[in-house]
Amino acid sequence: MENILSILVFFPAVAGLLGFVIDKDSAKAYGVTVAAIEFLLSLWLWFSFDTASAGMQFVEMIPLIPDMGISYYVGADGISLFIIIMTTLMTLIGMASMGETKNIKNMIVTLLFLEMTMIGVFVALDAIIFYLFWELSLVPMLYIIGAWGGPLRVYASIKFFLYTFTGSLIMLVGMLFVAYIYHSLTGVWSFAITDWYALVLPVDYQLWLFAAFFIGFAIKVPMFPFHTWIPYAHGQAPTIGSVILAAVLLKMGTYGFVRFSLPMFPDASVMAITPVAVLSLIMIVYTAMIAYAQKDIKQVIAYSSVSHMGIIMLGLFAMNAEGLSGSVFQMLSHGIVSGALFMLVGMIYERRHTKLMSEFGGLASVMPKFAVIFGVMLMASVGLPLTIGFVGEFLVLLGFYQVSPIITIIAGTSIILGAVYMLRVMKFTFFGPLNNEENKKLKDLNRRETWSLIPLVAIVIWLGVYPKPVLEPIDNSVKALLNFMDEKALTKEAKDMIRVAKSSKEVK
Amino acid sequence: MLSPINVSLESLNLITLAPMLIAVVGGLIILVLDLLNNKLHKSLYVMLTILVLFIDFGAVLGLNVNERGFFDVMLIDGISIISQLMVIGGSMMFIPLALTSKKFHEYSYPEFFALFLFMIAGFQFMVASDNLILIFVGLETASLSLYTLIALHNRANSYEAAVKYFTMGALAAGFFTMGSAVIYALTGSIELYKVAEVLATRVNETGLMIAIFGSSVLLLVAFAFKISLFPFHTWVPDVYEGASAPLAGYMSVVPKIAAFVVSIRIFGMYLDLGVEWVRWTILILAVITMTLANIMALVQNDVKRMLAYSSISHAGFIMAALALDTTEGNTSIFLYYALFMFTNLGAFTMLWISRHKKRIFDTRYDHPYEKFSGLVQTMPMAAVIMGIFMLSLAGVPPFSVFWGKIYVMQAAVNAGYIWLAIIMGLNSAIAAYYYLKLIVYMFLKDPVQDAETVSYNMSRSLMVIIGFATAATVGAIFYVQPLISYLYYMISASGY
Amino acid sequence: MIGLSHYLVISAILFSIGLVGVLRRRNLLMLFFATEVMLNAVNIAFAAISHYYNDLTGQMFAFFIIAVAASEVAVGLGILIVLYKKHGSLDLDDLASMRG
Amino acid sequence: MENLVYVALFAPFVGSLFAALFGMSERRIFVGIVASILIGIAFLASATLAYNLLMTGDVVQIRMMDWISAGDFNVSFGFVVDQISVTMMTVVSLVSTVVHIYAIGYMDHDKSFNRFFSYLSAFVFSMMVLVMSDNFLGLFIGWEGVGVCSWLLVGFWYHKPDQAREDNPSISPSWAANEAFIMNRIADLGMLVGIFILYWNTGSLQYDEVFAQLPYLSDAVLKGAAIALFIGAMGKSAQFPLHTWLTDAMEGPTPVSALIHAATMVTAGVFLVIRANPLYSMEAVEGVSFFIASLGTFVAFYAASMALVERDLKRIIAYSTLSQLGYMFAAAGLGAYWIALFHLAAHAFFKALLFLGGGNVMHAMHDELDLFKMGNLRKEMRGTWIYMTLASVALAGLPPLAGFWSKDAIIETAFNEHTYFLWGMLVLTAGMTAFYSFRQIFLSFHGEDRYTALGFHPHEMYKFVLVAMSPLAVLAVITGWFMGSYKAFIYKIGESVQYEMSAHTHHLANYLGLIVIFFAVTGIVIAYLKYARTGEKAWKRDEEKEQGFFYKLLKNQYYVPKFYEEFITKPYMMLSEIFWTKVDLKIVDGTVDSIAKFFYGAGDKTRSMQTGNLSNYLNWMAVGAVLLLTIAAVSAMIG
Repeated sequence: MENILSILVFFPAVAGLLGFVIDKDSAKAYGVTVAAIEFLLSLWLWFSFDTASAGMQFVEMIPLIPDMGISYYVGADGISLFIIIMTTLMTLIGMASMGETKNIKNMIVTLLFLEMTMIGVFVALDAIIFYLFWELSLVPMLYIIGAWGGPLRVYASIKFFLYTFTGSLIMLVGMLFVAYIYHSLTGVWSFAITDWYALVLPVDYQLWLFAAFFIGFAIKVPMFPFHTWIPYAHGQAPTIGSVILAAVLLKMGTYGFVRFSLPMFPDASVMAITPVAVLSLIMIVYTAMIAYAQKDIKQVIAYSSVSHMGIIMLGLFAMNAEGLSGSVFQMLSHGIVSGALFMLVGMIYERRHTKLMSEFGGLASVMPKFAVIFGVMLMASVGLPLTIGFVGEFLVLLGFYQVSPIITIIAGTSIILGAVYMLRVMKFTFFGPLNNEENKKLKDLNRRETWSLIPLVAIVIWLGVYPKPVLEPIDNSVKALLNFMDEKALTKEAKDMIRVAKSSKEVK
Repeated sequence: MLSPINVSLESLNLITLAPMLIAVVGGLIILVLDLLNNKLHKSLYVMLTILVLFIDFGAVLGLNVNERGFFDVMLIDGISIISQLMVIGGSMMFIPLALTSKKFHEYSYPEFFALFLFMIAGFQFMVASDNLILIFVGLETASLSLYTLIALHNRANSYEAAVKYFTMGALAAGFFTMGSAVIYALTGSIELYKVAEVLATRVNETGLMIAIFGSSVLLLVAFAFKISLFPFHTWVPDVYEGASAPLAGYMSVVPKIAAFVVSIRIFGMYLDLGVEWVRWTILILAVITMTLANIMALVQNDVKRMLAYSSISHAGFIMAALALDTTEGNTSIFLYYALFMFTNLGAFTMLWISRHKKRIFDTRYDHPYEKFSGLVQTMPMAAVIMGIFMLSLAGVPPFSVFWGKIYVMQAAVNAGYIWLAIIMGLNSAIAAYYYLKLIVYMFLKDPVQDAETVSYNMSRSLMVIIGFATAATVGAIFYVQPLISYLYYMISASGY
Repeated sequence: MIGLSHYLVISAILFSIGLVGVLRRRNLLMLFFATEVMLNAVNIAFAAISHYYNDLTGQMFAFFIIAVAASEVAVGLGILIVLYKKHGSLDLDDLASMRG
Repeated sequence: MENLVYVALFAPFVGSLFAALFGMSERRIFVGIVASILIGIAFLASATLAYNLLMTGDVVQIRMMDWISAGDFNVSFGFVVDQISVTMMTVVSLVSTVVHIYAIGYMDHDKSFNRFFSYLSAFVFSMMVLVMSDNFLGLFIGWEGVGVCSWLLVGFWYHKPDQAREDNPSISPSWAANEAFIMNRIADLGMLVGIFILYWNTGSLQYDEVFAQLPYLSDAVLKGAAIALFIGAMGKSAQFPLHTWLTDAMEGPTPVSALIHAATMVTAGVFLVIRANPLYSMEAVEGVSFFIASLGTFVAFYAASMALVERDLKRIIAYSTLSQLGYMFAAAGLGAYWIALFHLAAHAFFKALLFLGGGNVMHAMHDELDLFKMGNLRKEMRGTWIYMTLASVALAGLPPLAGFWSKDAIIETAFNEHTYFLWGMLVLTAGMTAFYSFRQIFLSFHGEDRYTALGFHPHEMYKFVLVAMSPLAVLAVITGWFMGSYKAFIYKIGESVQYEMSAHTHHLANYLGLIVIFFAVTGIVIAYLKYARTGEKAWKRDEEKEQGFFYKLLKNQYYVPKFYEEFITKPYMMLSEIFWTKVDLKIVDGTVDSIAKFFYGAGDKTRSMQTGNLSNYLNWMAVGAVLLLTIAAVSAMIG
């Protein structure tokens, strides 16, 4: 099964196409089964993955448009491997926990297509294929937000689409320019990222290209000040939409930085440390404060997502293996934790058709299971040790401390501010007297809901206690990446800044 | 003494004329058939037309590259071959749209099909020559037929559209002839290759350059009108709206290809001579066109008008590629239109299927957005397909237009016009909004109509067309490579 | 002596007159006449230049223009008649049902 | 031995899981019993380890498994049982056992009985991780773990509504829990920074490796690390200015207060400083250490002053805890780490006893905590009275009880270090301590009966609870007697913990002790005269005095919580609100929307060129031609 990546990409798409003929009542069972198979396939990918190797594995390459240098070129390394697994997992769990009943068949088909695009983004090694899946992922999401969302759904979905679309077009120009340079240097057209890695670009080119890619990725992440689409998207999206959006789609942006910006533009990346760090700080502190002011539980989590993405961004630009590995790990942890939190909010929304904190209070006594799971996720979200949230956040801050202690300390306030807004949610929702008559009749989580959340709880604790199976392959690839960046960097400043791990030198 | 006229048939190379003659003869046959029996069904004419075009297509394919013929007025270079193929191919795809389940006035006339074939012959003449007379004649033949075809749709709006198009076309013809006269005055020739030779020797004369200036502006007006560049685009929305959907779709592709070919010949010549301001004029015009048309499309209430503005914007997009004056740039023109053709074919066919004799939703428009609201619930397949066409137009990969777009942008980047590529990117982003608007109506709103309203005209043949357009749009990634290499080869062979 | 430039000036003036006519006239029929004026102005120019160069191409062009103009009139009038039947007016200002 | 380490560590964890299994079902006594037994096992294991260490002197160090490794960073779950950690282990597990058993009785009527044991055992587990870990990050796990358990337990009665600050200074259990958690997080950030500094400069977080590197580090690094770690310690141990949460945390059930907020968790900060003693005894960080000592002294005095006027039984004990933590920091800051640790242990015993006694009173008085509503309770609750008096004597520092030995040693240290001001403060505070603790005893157990009139019918606690408290009582009495042997025990760890009084101080030791005793006795006597008498001389509430400036200042905790509310909480809320509605929605998002609106509006405007009038169109063509000419002319000129 050398072509497992292609299977992973196209299996859901084919299943989605076939899904059109499935009967409405069986659609959900079909979807869950497909997602489960897909998840097992991704586990198989992990199983057959050589964790000791840092390079690309399961590489497939089929030339599509040789005249333009475009080929179907996929592969996975330690960084993308787990994001893929997280994608399949969150799709499966999101789908299984889904309480939606309206147009269920369309939803399932859309989700399966979405799964294809998401996995496609993470396995693509050709810039155009990457771009292809990247853009295509907007469409199912647009539909999910727009068709099953809240009252402002149309506005939210269009905003989401146009905003990211605009950014990615700028990125596309950047890609074309890189291909042009590659062509003028080698005489060959190629969009293969691995070919591009070999390009040594002058610093000013690097800066411009970095900026072009930055716009595309930053909007997706979303970085301040490009983040305003996300409260709308999350606020209006149905639960499953928010889950996937937060868990996977946002990771595309940060993944893009790892896959493109860092290795291709090492000098520019080093120069960008300060600006990016400042933006990340704003994301961390400013959106944490905004989260605190929210009245809607879901909006709190939406803004908290932005805040956590700030941590991830910071780690990416730490230029050392601790920060980068931590950042990639944090992507996974944020995916699982925020996904779970959105699912939880969705469950309460289904019961009460409101997400306003003022409507709740004292829920812990009528919905103890719910409260416990929410509590676990909350603790993971604020980065409690032995939960998945800590490992990444700690490594990121540890890594960035080497770059700038001051910035790290300000970024570190995230552990305080995060606690501030999350505990506020906890207090107003679960604690206090149970005053509202309507809440007294609320039912605790049913079997379906409980069992879709328990795996996430298990992962949150498992990877908090023993992150090694995941962290090690990530770390290997990250070390290789840093080695590569260090070798490629032109300026002395960059070489000084990029810190190659001692342990990876021995490997070399 | 007058020497006896002695023309060897061989030197005439009549084979270069064969494709046009086939179309003309085909048209005549249809007219004769009607004389013999006027009760024949339109499906016969449609099939006959397709067959004629098929032979025509074959004849073009059989031509050798870089030949001249018929007193050297015919020029069969790579561009002329590929553009003829595209003109014929496009026509073959659009003409079956006559096979609707409901009756439409114009298709009951065999003249419609005859005119259609004459128009194709006109376009073929236009692209297969570098003689300004022949270009003019071809242009007028095609245009006059086109005006009539529009008017044949037989409703108030069609007449209005035809008149508008006609009047403006006449003015443009005036500009074209005047431009040609100036060129003639300057160089004593109307053969473009000779003109180029003469100009090349005198390119440093200021007075001459001023005159070129005048002539190129006059010609640019004429072709900007045909290609629909700002501010000569004003006819487009009205004419598209007045014309039937198939014809509107047709106009968004085929006449423009022909006009582009002539533009490449004329303005490419100037650019080759190093007349930089022609490039800038075209670039500025192109940028204004794509931006303004996009902006105006944002506020449209009718899908067909929106598509009209969108096709203006796409034309602006392509025009910018022309200004690059590189082989890639010229290739991108044809690639773009080839890919654009499939998508537009699909989109306009979808509109055609939903066309009613009466305006049901709006007294003003035939295809208001509301008509399509909630389509996904009543006709999911139709909605998905229309959605794909819209996404393709918006430039979302992997659908066909995306590959054209990326090629144009790559060409711009390669020529050093990164700012242009960025403007193109941003324009695509603006454009995404109005395409999305239709998707929003189809997918995100609740239905206000029944399925029948939107599938009013549905027939088996239209379904085939839609299926074909969808396949071509979705599967573009698989045929882009051969298409590019063929186009690139043909264009570089003809020296552009 | 009347030279080429005189013809050309006349042609230019006629062309301008035609153009102004096209721009200012409100009646479709008059508008068509104006375009004819423009085309004929071009004809004068072609004929004059042709004579100047002692080259027949220009005159040929002029002939073609005449032919095209004739067919243009034919088509134009045809459309005009059906339009008149439908609208009952040839005034341009009445002809604006499609806009925006 | 290794197995014993695991037993000591995981027995509480198992207990917690076991209780959690029944977390949502109704009260089952056996859950409490099982949990208590498991904690007891942990205690036995700890005690065995301690005994073994005492006998053989072999430090047990084990590495359980890898935890985080990325880049060059590598940290695993490793545990060390040395003199310091074994002291803590024993103290923690012992007090926990007692508190667990006590809680079976105390939480008798609570419907969340099982859940309570789950949390409580989880806390013990976290605390064990904290003290046993052999690296800073492992310590941090426990550190945060106890924080969460404290949050859960303070907010245990989460269903209580918020009240105005005037009615209840802690507002509500859930509010207090959040406050505690957030305040601790502020300090944790400092702790994390300390960890970062140590890692990047020493390449490790393992205690022994880090300490081995210390001599090679620059002064700035050492200072930075010392300060950052101490900030962490300040949060857990509730040192000024992060102290307000501790008194508010009294909203939790009393066993929790006894275990977490008196005996164990709050001493974690002191433990950290002691654990990192090689760092704090570096010459470069002398300034920091002195600051620690000064802050400790200040807090000792500051907290004692607030306790003087407090009416709430539990809050008085909380203030006393705060004050005693100040003593510990004073000792640790002055370099007498073992004395600090010894005081920590002694304090744990008598303070837990005091709290549990307080719990008995509370149980008897149906959760009434106002001392002014009690009086002469000793006739109803003799056992409790004896326990609490014992504990108060120990706290007041009268010989021969535990508090005397350890506290006296601290005060002596201050003298020994020639920091006479600190010495003076500490002596004065000792007097205040005696006063307020006996004020509390006298107000509740002596004097006139004030409760009957209010309709209370107190009754003594269950017998088994009183029996369970006895080990604490015994230890509160005898711990001090073993000070010498403990010194010998802990001295083995190395030079940095060793601390000896100078000959001069030694010479004066008896006089110094007498001074302390004098102050303590004076405090008790004043308290007796004022509060304990009956009949005509009985204490009466003096409303007028309560309006005095100092009284109000102390009563309102120097207005510090008010200050936090007015200058931190409210502005933060306001700023957040502004950021959201004004900045994010109006400016940031507004810009995005206005770009979109601009294009849409432009569309509406340009659309008007499409008049539908053919004449206009033709004009446009002419305009276009002119435009082209202009563009061409301009570009020709520029070109």
